[in-house]
Amino acid sequence: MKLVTAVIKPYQLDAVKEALHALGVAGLTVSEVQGYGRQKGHTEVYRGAEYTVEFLPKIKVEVLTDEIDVEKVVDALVTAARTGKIGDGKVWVTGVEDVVRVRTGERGLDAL
Amino acid sequence: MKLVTAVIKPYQLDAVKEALHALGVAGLTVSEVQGYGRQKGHTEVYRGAEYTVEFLPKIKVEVLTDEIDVEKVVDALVTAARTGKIGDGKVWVTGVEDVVRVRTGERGLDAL
Amino acid sequence: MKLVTAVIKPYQLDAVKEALHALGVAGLTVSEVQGYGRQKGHTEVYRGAEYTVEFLPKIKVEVLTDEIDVEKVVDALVTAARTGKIGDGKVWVTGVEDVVRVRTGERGLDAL
Amino acid sequence: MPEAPAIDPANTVWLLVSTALVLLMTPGLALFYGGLNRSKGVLNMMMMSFSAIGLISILWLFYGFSMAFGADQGGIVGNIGDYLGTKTFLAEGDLWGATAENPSGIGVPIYVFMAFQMVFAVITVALISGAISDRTKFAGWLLFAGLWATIVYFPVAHWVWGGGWIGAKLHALDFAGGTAVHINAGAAALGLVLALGKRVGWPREAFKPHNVPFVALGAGLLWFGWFGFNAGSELTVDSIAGLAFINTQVATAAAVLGWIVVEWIRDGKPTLVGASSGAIAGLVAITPACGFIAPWASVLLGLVAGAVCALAISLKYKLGYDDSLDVVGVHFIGGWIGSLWLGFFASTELNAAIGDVVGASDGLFYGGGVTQLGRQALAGLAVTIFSGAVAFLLGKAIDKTIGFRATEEAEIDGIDVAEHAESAYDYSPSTGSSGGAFAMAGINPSSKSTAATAPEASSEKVAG
Amino acid sequence: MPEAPAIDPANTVWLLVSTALVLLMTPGLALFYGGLNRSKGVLNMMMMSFSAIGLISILWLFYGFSMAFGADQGGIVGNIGDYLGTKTFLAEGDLWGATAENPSGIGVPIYVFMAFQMVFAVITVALISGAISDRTKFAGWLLFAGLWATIVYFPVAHWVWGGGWIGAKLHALDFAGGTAVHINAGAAALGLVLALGKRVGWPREAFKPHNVPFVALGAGLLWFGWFGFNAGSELTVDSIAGLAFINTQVATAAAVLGWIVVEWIRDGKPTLVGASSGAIAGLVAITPACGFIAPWASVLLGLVAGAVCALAISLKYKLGYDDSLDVVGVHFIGGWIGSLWLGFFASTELNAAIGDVVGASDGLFYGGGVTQLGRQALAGLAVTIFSGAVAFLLGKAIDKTIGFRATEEAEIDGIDVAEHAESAYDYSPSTGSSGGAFAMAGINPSSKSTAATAPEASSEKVAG
Amino acid sequence: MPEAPAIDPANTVWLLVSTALVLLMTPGLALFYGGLNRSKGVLNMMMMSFSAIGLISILWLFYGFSMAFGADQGGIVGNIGDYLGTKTFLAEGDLWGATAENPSGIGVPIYVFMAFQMVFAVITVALISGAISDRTKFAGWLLFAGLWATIVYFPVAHWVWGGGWIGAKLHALDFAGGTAVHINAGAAALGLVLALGKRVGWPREAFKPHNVPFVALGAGLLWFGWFGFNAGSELTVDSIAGLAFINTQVATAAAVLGWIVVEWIRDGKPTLVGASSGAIAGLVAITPACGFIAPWASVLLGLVAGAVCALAISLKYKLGYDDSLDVVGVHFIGGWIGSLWLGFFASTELNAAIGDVVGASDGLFYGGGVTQLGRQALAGLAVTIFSGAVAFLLGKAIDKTIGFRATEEAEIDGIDVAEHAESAYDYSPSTGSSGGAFAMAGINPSSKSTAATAPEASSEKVAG
Ligand SMILES: Nc1ncnc2c1ncn2[C@@H]1O[C@H](COP(=O)(O)OP(=O)(O)O)[C@@H](O)[C@H]1O
Ligand SMILES: Nc1ncnc2c1ncn2[C@@H]1O[C@H](COP(=O)(O)OP(=O)(O)O)[C@@H](O)[C@H]1O
Ligand SMILES: Nc1ncnc2c1ncn2[C@@H]1O[C@H](COP(=O)(O)OP(=O)(O)O)[C@@H](O)[C@H]1O
Repeated sequence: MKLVTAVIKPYQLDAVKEALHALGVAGLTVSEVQGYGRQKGHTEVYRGAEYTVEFLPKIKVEVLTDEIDVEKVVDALVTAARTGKIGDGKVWVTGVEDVVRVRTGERGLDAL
Repeated sequence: MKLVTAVIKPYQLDAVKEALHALGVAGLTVSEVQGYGRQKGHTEVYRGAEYTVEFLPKIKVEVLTDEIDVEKVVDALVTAARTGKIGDGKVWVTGVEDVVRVRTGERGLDAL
Repeated sequence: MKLVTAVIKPYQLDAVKEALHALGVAGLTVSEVQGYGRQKGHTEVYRGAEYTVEFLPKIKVEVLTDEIDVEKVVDALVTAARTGKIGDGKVWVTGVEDVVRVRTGERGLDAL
Repeated sequence: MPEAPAIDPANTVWLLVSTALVLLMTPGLALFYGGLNRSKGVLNMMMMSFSAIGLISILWLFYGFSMAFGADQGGIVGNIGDYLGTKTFLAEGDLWGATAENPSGIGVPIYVFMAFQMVFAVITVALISGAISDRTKFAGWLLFAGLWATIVYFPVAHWVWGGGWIGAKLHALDFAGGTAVHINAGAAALGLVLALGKRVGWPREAFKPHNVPFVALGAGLLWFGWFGFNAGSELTVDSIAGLAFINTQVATAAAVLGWIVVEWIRDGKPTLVGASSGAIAGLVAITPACGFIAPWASVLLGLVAGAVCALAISLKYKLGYDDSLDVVGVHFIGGWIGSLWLGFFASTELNAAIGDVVGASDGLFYGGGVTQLGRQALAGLAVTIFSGAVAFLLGKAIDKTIGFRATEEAEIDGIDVAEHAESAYDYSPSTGSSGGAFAMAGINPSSKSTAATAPEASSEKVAG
Repeated sequence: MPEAPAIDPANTVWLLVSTALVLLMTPGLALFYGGLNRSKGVLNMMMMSFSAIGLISILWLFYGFSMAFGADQGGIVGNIGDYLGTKTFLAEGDLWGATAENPSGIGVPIYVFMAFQMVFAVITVALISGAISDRTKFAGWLLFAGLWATIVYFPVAHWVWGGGWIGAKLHALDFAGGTAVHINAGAAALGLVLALGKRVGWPREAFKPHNVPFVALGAGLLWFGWFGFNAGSELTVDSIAGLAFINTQVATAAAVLGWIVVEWIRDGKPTLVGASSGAIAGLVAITPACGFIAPWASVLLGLVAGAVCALAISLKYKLGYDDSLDVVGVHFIGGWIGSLWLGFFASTELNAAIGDVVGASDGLFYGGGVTQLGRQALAGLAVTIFSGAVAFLLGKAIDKTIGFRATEEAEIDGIDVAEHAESAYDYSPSTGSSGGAFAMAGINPSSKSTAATAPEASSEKVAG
Repeated sequence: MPEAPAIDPANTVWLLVSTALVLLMTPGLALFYGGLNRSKGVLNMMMMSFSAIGLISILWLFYGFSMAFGADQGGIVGNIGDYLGTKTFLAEGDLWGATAENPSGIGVPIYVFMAFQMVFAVITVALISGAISDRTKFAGWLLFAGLWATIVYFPVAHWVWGGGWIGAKLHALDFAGGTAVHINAGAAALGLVLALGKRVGWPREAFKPHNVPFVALGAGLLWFGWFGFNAGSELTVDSIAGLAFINTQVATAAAVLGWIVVEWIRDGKPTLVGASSGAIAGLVAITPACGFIAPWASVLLGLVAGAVCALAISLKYKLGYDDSLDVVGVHFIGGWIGSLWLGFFASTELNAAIGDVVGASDGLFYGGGVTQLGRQALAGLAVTIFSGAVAFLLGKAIDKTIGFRATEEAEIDGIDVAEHAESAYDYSPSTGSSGGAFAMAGINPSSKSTAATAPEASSEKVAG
């Protein structure tokens, strides 16, 4: 099994979720993160002093998936998250050795 | 070494922490995430308009552990997090190539 | 490719970011987490009742990197994050099978 | 004394302003209680206060004022027909306290006095809600609020201030509501908590404030409004109003110190929640006494009230009742302290009305013996028992009928969503731009409302 | 009646206090609107209110007051030279309403009356901003605010209260601002929204409140301040001020209940946003009527206004205009309800000034036929059309010239950062100790300001 | 003039209301300062204000009022025995300002005047705290507050308003506290900051506001309360009270504009923190001047004060003192601007009391030459030096003895937890249902308090 992790722009979460849902992905976990990269941050002013806020709000999406579906999931994610502007984020894949559904104790693919 | 990640119901964190502590697990890292899955979200109303909040608050627990203890940790986690109701969450295991304790620079098992 | 994950003290983030930047690391993703470990939490009082807050605020830093640079990244991270006091945190390395840059669809090292 | 009835403009302005100040106390209380609560129940907490303003104001207009301030019926209740809400009182002679010999009374239009007393009724009911946070059905609360006000508050206000037995026959003193408001609400809180039981997890888990600045701001608004409550209760602009005002200030200031000193000694650290709670304790304790004692005695009272209440809030752990936000520890205990204080420090030298109007005696330290102390205790005891018992019985009865206690699931998931389908905060950066409610793209929102095209989430499409 | 002009101290105190209360309403509104908004636009929302206080106060002092309350010029506008801001009014006879026969007028210094009316102008302008949240350039708003106040509010205030055609010729009633303030601002809100268009994502996405306790506290502060608005509008301390006060309280209380009952029936749950919105709806509706109807009729009005506005806010989904925070649904509709109510329930028996001063008739239910109803409708219609049209045209004109609508990117990233280079909250534990703004180590901050050594982030060093 | 002493009810109401308004300013300030601060120090920040209310009120009652307003002792201090807190002042003739010829004085009971001046003392002390946020021990603050009030504020209030040398001999003007309050507190802030030093990381790191809506709401509450501060300082209800009121409003409005215009030009964007700060700068600057200048001159003053203070806050980066929340840039500078303004724009034509009561001259632009300007400068200078020096010395002395500066560790981890064992917010969804304080299951909480069964976490069980 694989874990697909994506760091995307917050505004794209909707499209990503829909794309994954269309693929039949049954679940996912998201969290708020801050990203630093090529995309410039914005400037804030506080009482005449300027500060560059370099970290930008991003959403991290994590999807556990079947080995066979990984490519489809990655493609769907990338397509849905793309705006074509700098800062669209990254998607990466790592191997997962085991998954358990807490409720039932099911393991592996059944746990998804 | 392994990284055991669990996405659980917030209310179960206490039990999970206690179970891990009983096992002798010396540390863990938790964060707030939002989950989407079989468990239904709830409905909110704002000025006559209804919205389904599909993402539910969950807690993510990450535990770095010895290869040997993985099964025990997973079992303890699963047992402690279980309520038997839908939405109890997932536990998954990934391989870790190296761990360093920042304070001392110790590596591998000594770093846990 | 590798994913280097670090759980560090919030105050050290600055130094860590600078150290990574000096190494030429182009991007990173950070999030807020709570850590539990050897470091003691603090005590809070609410209307005469005392509570030990055992979880401490930590920052999680994630850096995707080239296999070759891993050691440099880990070392830079560890050095920059170190205060020498208990609770400095952990750094760990996991394998990554693929990385995609969402904006362009580039894969692997080009995606970093 | 004027022959024709005439408005006293200064008294009227003072009561108008005081009424506005006291009205503000209830939103202030909502904030104070809301901040002390967990974040997943803050809206329900505030809703109990806001709904009290809605409901009790209307009941007061229609029959509550009559029950409290209508012509006395055997010391128990006012004549309900006297000021029914369907009547209007705009004639020249419709001034409060007008009599044949004194056709102007206090020179204040009846509606102004009615509004002033209205906001007292509102906040007394709202005070109770702090004890039962995070565990009740809103419908149950509304029913309780209406019934308790009718059965308990309206009569008790009559007993104390409307010509009823406590004021007119027992001659117990209560300048602005120690017995009528704080002991009363505190006893009801205790009764209701005993009827409804503890929250899931109490006292094992920590139920800490989710927003301490709200607590402090709420305390600040209460302090501000309380000047209307206390100094306004003199009803006329005179030196006693000034006395009540400065006593309110210094007793409250002293209680802030009293509370944090206890914390400092006991816990090693003084807290802002403590300073805020101390302020409320001081305000409560000075309420019955503010027009009857000297400023230095008020400082002492504040110190004692702050310190004792700081200790009293631990009682619930000893005795095992889950009074969430310490209504008993602060209002009940604070009200008792202030009320008994009069038995020691009240003096007709300071305020002749103690003897002339209420027929009360000097306190123990002013040579009056223990008479007044006994009267104060009796008044407090009567209200404690009556209010506590009725609240307990109402709590049980409502729970058995329409349901009062929420389900365990609702408690764990949060009473705000369960009872109000709302959550208090959304700081997510993605809100409204895709995340937050995560409404799906491409779908026109619509609600169940008659407006067929209002928002609706596409739950069936994605939640399957 | 005194020969020499003399201040009436009680009236003056009452107006001073009322002015302070009304001033507080605008920060209260900022909080109410800010809490209802998404977190990434809360500052812009509040800034529109705060800048209105800044700008409109100055315009009012210099020429607005003259336009509204100067000697009538053909029913349309006041003589702009009468009270120019460069003059001073501190002579003994500079009392409002002073005439040869009545040299004291209402006994209130001109400056006090001017300040009282100033804060009305301020909040009327601020009210509009709730309709256009999250999508405008701040410069555009400032220009709009100044122009709309000058072209619309100052004349309309004259029409209604300053001797202009609505009050003096049409004899329509408006005690404290149903027509002049709420219909006026509501119509402007509608016109402006139509000119500027919808937010990105509306109505597909959820635009929910980011901080509901702020909404409730804002509503509480508005309620408190509204006593000055309504009861202060009597301008003298008399029994009608008392009537206006109690009517404000009970109508608002009833509207809280009216709104949450509709929610309960329609949505299954009553909400705190609903209770807060109901309060505002009630306050709006009672505004024109508070000194002219009986308390029981106020309760009825509140119930109706609460319930109808709870339904009216869904209109925007039907008709497709993105009135973000429901200025139309609450202020426009609520203002109309209250204004028409007078056609049914106003009575010279209750307030003789209805006939004596305004020359208006009794309402339908008091035997006055439909005359007054027609007048109220005509007044409302005239203001609706005039204000709505001017707002629409100003919106379009400003957008074409200096730009009014923000870019889509600014909307998505958040209007606070785009227009004000600020974000509302920073709860990060790392703030200021390395994170937050993540300023780099070793670099001395400096700003672009003249102070060469103020903070500046080292963007060029790290963002490359 | 009445033979027998008589209360003036309108004046008394006005002062009662004003006192309540000024009391509210301190919680408003706490919110303003708290919002500007980082989240990990907001409670300590607010606690410094709340504790000032507690402590200074008591000191004022017992001896502060005597020191400030007792019979003059050589121009330096009032006779401490005159109004000791152990006395009572409830006789018919206990009216403020009563003399043999004028037995009623201003017709206001002594207690009312004492309470009014009490809240001035409170807020002056609280103002200082904004300069030293995030770095002090609470015990050190308390000691400083009590000593500085005693050594500096009580005498300075005497110098300016109590018959002391600044008012009575130098004939410098200060209507409501430019010299006595703002220059005084600002100089103390500077002295104290120099004594205690910079925060860890300043100025390299960003110390930005954690909650800007709190800042704006705090500013709104301050604005509201300031009407009592300024217009209340006239002490009687007359046209000068009206002048002070409207001047307060328009100067503040203008300062909002002045500040954001500077930001717009310098930084490219106007901010809500700027608008809020501008309001405070305007309120500060108009304070000494509000009853002595014309409204148009107040508008000008506001513009200047807003703009200059917007620039002045960058001084700290140039000069290297870490005045956290810009007490110097806003209160010290703003106070000086307003005070000097009187040297140009004060006019006996506007307010005869300038000459008759204070013995001051017309300003430069009203033909009075530079006399008054010199007096204003001298008064400001004297207070600056005295207050700054004492604050510096107290800061050093306290730090050397009981300790004033917190440890670096406390600063980094957060002063709230270090000094108050509290954290401000808990928005976690898991709070109280297992997470949050993460109290362990199965263990009965208990505290170190005497109540043996109160909550306590099982630290020893799990933290090992
Ligand atoms: N090496 C990296 N490791 C982890 N996260 C990264 C890395 N590089 C970029 N990111 C994440 O991806 C986001 C987008 O990267 P950025 O360089 O701004 O744009 P793009 O992906 O379009 O080239 C960043 O905000 C950060 O969260
Ligand atoms: N494929 C997945 N990838 C990542 N997280 C998942 C996945 N499926 C479920 N989750 C997480 O697990 C939680 C529980 O899943 P859910 O389907 O609701 O219930 P259950 O685990 O009891 O079947 C979700 O809220 C989500 O956070
Ligand atoms: N086994 C573990 N798995 C995951 N995270 C851990 C683990 N042990 C420690 N941590 C993280 O590292 C942080 C520091 O650990 P701690 O034991 O307090 O100090 P140190 O790393 O200096 O020995 C913890 O707060 C926690 O976030």
